[in-house]
Amino acid sequence: MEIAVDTTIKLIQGLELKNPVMNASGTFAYGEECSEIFDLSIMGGIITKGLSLLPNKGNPPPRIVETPCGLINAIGLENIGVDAFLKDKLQFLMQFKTPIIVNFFGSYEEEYVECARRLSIEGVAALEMNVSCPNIKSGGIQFGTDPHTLYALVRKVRDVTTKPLIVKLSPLAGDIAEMAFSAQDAGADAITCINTIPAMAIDEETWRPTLGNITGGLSGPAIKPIALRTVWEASHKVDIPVIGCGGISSSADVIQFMLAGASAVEIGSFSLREPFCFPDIINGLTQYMGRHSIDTIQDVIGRLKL
Amino acid sequence: MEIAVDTTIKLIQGLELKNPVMNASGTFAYGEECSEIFDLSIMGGIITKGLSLLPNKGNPPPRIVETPCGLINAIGLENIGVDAFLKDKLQFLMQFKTPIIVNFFGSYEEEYVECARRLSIEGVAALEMNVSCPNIKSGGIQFGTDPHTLYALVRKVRDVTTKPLIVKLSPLAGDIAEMAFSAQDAGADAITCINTIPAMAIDEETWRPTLGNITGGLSGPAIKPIALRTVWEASHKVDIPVIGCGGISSSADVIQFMLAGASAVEIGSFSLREPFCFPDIINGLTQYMGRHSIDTIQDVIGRLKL
Amino acid sequence: MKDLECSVIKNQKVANNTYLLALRCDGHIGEYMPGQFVMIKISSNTHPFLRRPFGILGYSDGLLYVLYKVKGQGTYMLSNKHPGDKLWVLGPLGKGFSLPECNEEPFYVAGGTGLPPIFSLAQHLKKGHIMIGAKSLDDLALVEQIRNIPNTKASFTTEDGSFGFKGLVTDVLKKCVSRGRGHVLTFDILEHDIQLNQMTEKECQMLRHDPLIIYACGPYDMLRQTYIIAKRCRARCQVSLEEHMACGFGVCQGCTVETRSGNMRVCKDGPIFDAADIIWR
Amino acid sequence: MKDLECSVIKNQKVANNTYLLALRCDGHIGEYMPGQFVMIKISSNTHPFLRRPFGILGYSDGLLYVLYKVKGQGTYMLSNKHPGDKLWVLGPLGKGFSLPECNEEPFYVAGGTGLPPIFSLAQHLKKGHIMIGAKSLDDLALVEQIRNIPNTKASFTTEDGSFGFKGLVTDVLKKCVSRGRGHVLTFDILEHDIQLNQMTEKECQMLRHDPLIIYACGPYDMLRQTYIIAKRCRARCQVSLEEHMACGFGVCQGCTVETRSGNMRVCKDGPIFDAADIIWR
Ligand SMILES: Cc1cc2nc3c(=O)[nH]c(=O)nc-3n(C[C@H](O)[C@H](O)[C@H](O)COP(=O)(O)OP(=O)(O)OC[C@H]3O[C@@H](n4cnc5c(N)ncnc54)[C@H](O)[C@@H]3O)c2cc1C
Ligand SMILES: Cc1cc2nc3c(=O)[nH]c(=O)nc-3n(C[C@H](O)[C@H](O)[C@H](O)COP(=O)(O)OP(=O)(O)OC[C@H]3O[C@@H](n4cnc5c(N)ncnc54)[C@H](O)[C@@H]3O)c2cc1C
Ligand SMILES: Cc1cc2nc3c(=O)[nH]c(=O)nc-3n(C[C@H](O)[C@H](O)[C@H](O)COP(=O)(O)O)c2cc1C
Ligand SMILES: Cc1cc2nc3c(=O)[nH]c(=O)nc-3n(C[C@H](O)[C@H](O)[C@H](O)COP(=O)(O)O)c2cc1C
Ligand code: FES
Ligand code: FES
Repeated sequence: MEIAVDTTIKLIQGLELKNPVMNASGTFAYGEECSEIFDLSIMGGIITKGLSLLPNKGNPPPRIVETPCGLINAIGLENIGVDAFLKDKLQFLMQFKTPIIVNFFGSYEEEYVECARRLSIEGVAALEMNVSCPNIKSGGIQFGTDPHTLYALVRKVRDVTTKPLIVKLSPLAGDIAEMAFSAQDAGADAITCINTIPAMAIDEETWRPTLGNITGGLSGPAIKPIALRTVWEASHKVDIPVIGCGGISSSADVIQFMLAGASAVEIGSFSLREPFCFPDIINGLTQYMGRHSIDTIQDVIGRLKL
Repeated sequence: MEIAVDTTIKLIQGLELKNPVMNASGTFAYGEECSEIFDLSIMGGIITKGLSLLPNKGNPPPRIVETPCGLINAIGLENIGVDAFLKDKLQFLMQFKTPIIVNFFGSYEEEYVECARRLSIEGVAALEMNVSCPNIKSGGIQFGTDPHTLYALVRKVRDVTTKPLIVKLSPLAGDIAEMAFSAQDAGADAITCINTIPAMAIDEETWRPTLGNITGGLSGPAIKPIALRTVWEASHKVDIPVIGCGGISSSADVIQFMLAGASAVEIGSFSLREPFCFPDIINGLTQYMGRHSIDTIQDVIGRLKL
Repeated sequence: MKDLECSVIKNQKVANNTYLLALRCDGHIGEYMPGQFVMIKISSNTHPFLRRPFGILGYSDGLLYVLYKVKGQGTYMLSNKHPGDKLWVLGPLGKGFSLPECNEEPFYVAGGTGLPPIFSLAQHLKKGHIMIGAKSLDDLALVEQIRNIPNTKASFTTEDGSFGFKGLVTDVLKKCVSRGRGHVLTFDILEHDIQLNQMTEKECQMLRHDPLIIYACGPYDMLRQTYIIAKRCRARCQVSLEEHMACGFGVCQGCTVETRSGNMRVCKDGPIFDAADIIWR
Repeated sequence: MKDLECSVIKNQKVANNTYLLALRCDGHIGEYMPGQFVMIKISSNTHPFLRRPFGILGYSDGLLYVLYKVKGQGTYMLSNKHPGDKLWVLGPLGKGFSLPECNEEPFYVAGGTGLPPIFSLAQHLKKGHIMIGAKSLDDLALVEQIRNIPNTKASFTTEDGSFGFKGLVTDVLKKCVSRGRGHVLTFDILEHDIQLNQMTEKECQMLRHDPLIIYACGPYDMLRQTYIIAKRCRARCQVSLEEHMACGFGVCQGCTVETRSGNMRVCKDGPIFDAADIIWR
């Protein structure tokens, strides 16, 4: 039974999603593998693995360690680089009738700017700026924990692109709302909360760190309560939309994030365990809407009852 | 079989623990209930519920919600107040031959100072200053996320007490090492990493927050990887001892925290689920030492192999 | 308080979404008072993390009985346990009901998942009038066992009228304690509520003059309503409260309720409270 | 790649800490090549969070066989599954072994938990010489089934000498491929290693002249050692690598290894690699 509900989200001027469910960056590669197992056109949006100006080989193994209800990754942002992406991957992704959001990062300001410049071409629906990756030595997370640094960086990127610009924050910020506000102030069109949380695992038998990189980023259901709180805090401070991310694993979780103030969501770790979760969760949403007599999902955003 | 190993920890000048295992503040009340079920003398140290100058009624219910591999609490620091503690509880705790560490907090600087002053009496082995509680409106966590505010606060408290002073940090700090350094600079004798992490839960059926206080603090195994990383970072920056706390649930976990740099540990949430865990974990430590031919546990601290 | 490893002996559906669990305890749980509860650890790994509180339905010869309703993930996982599976039981916890004084006649009111402590108490006291409420006949568990408690009367109420009185269990209570209630009762009685049917007007009027003690366990609104009725007829009233719990043995302050004598922990100072002490929301 | 719900049919201890798991798949897993693997979801709740990778030991008529060793929490929980319990299987995943070309004679080397893909391949090719290594007799699984693979020879090696040759499996390999190895072999043979015993010097010498392909799965050091030997006798060598995995189907870059043609994902580009392509640590 097709339920006649409206799941579209007008996220940003010029960026409309057919539903609020996207993948998170880094758990979907460039879409090819998943396209073999389900129709990517169902996605609210597709977000690419984080790209840097040049190809990046990432960190030594092991890069993954499981933790209670979650995992730590220390991939180290291995990626093919902006140019290879534009040449080899974008065309493929454009066949699916859904917005392609390109996630990118830099080790220094000029790299961010140059990435944004090169990525501002047709076929790219929006840019997601990662200022919060705990997995690289220089760059990354320190941009995402100081509001002034963040403002300056987003400003520079804003100057070179007219694409919708999403800034993806780190939960490490003492005050996530302040960071969100800085990003908005500097011209960001939306905020993503959150990236992984810096974390560590040790093998008490060998006395060695479990990850090749010593530390990495925690994700999965374990961090969901933290992510939900950041969405709540950030969405009360800014006027631009907030995209929720962190530990989402069901349509119930999607609704919770939207009630807290998220306009859309990204699912990362859970889709590593459940590659078929996207169709399931998107269907679950329409069912939920039917059960609760919700006509347009947009009406759920920020409607937490206090 | 008694294994002849040395589990003592010389934590601070004048504060020696018979083993590195203590309870965390707030999950052990003032010791009475647990004293009925096992001999508290086995504890490395006993840490009281966080005290304020006046009694505090805490937050409205529900105060507890379970999350994946953890829980969020929003107790709101309900406590009987410093004076009632000194009058009704301290004597009782002093019968156990183990150091009594009193955890305290304030809503403003002067309350911290006055608590510390009153608590600096015989029978109190050390003070643990909570600058990181996410559960009270004013005070608490904002002291623990800005290094300058923290420095000023610790300075003031340091001036009124000669008791060993432990500062308990929040994981929200953008740079936990910097916070630890500020605390050391201001005269702290040790650091505890970490308090709970601000978090939230929502009921998607009722559209309401699950906790009476809307947000609370996440604890339990879910946060262990984050806590471990903070211990690693903080202990590399400061010369004073670091006490590890967050999600510890086995003697293996204790060893991991010590390898990362912790001189002692605190166990909170897990002991709510397993009230008998303290004897088990302390025994587990001596067994581990026997198995690995470690004579003195002090030798494990910070010995992670890279 | 002990922490016992227990084996599932029986885990049987006895009503809509409701299971009767019998556990063989490895060790003696000790004396318990009706109204006390246990915290059950459902998984040996750390998810779900917290134990779940359940009233003690009965305990004898190392066999512990629990009656539970599937609500969320914990109780769902519990319902999938098979004979032989292990569970860990912390208990007995909390304070039990205070027993009737002098010639107080006990009335028992239970709604929803509130049956276990009430059943246990009636079984212990072996006198008085038990009133059980449920949504529908399908939700009523242990009907025969309740009727078989010696020397007691039992009335059943369902919201949809599918069994016993139609309405709320507090409606029955109201009638039983009100002036001329014998009269009203005969008027309202449904054919198949045998026990109540047998209550003569004389018996009912006696109740009114005798001092009453009303024990109640169930949804919050039912408890408050029970208390209002009890107050009106000057009956003592003891209620069993529920609150989300982390520890169940008094150390976390997670289950606090406000009372006239300050904050109280449901798990340690309760779960049984004098209704008059509670500051009702 | 499919995600199938499977029922445990059998989960039986077949060696020290080692279990043979038979699963009935609800649906057809599809064609698979020896060397491919599956990701098994052990719990329907989110702890343990990740699936676990296991080589396919065999698959036919909807029955999937896995041989696994208990290592940590996931495999421990797996070993507690009973017939009728559900598991979820994602697969088949990765690339299988490339088959022998022309007249290449296959040698198979398996150590520790490396048996499944090797067993599956030998069963498929039905020729060649299988060399199995373990710590001790107690750790050796499926000895009879290995011996019964038609048209193959099987040699067993244990580190403590409790069964077959004493030493490392790569010692046996070394002897088999070395000049005059026929001679050395007869000298070293232990009574109960029947298959190898039957290898005449002539047969052994033939191997040396024939082109060889060596397939290996097991601990990293064993693989590297195997590759060194293969290189010396100019044999092709294919190894199955292990790396911690999050997804198993190529999207997370969690399982990357460095090769001469750049970073490769063990789960998608492997787990089978030409040993010559790998940058050995
Ligand atoms: C003293 C006491 C005695 C109880 N006796 C019984 C009984 O005999 N039979 C019975 O069926 N139920 C009883 N309950 C309620 C029972 O504890 C909950 O239904 C159960 O904890 C729900 O767990 P869940 O995982 O299925 O639900 P979830 O909603 O998934 O649980 C999430 C969390 O909320 C807590 N929670 C949810 N509902 C309640 C509740 N009503 N009370 C306390 N905590 C709750 C859970 O313990 C858990 O920590 C009792 C509760 C208390 C406090
Ligand atoms: C392609 C492939 C095929 C495999 N086939 C088999 C097989 O047929 N039989 C068998 O017994 N084992 C096999 N293994 C190893 C098996 O996956 C691990 O032993 C298992 O994942 C350990 O899980 P655990 O929870 O018991 O251990 P834990 O150490 O508790 O696991 C913690 C985490 O580390 C990962 N991990 C630990 N050891 C390994 C390892 N060696 N390889 C990959 N991930 C690991 C786990 O998957 C998990 O994510 C294979 C591994 C790979 C990569
Ligand atoms: C394996 C892995 C790789 C990731 N790579 C990136 C990345 O390249 N860029 C980025 O912004 N976030 C990256 N992330 C973070 C996720 O996009 C997401 O923010 C985080 O995992 C929290 O969501 P989750 O709990 O649903 O996984 C990665 C996460 C994982 C687990
Ligand atoms: C119910 C509860 C109450 C707590 N109360 C306090 C407190 O009063 N003072 C304090 O410093 N920390 C308090 N904490 C934080 C713990 O001491 C500890 O830092 C945190 O829970 C992480 O450790 P864990 O994962 O072992 O629980 C409380 C935690 C819980 C769960
Ligand atoms: S549940 Fe911990 S005090 Fe009651
Ligand atoms: S495990 Fe995810 S890419 Fe291989």
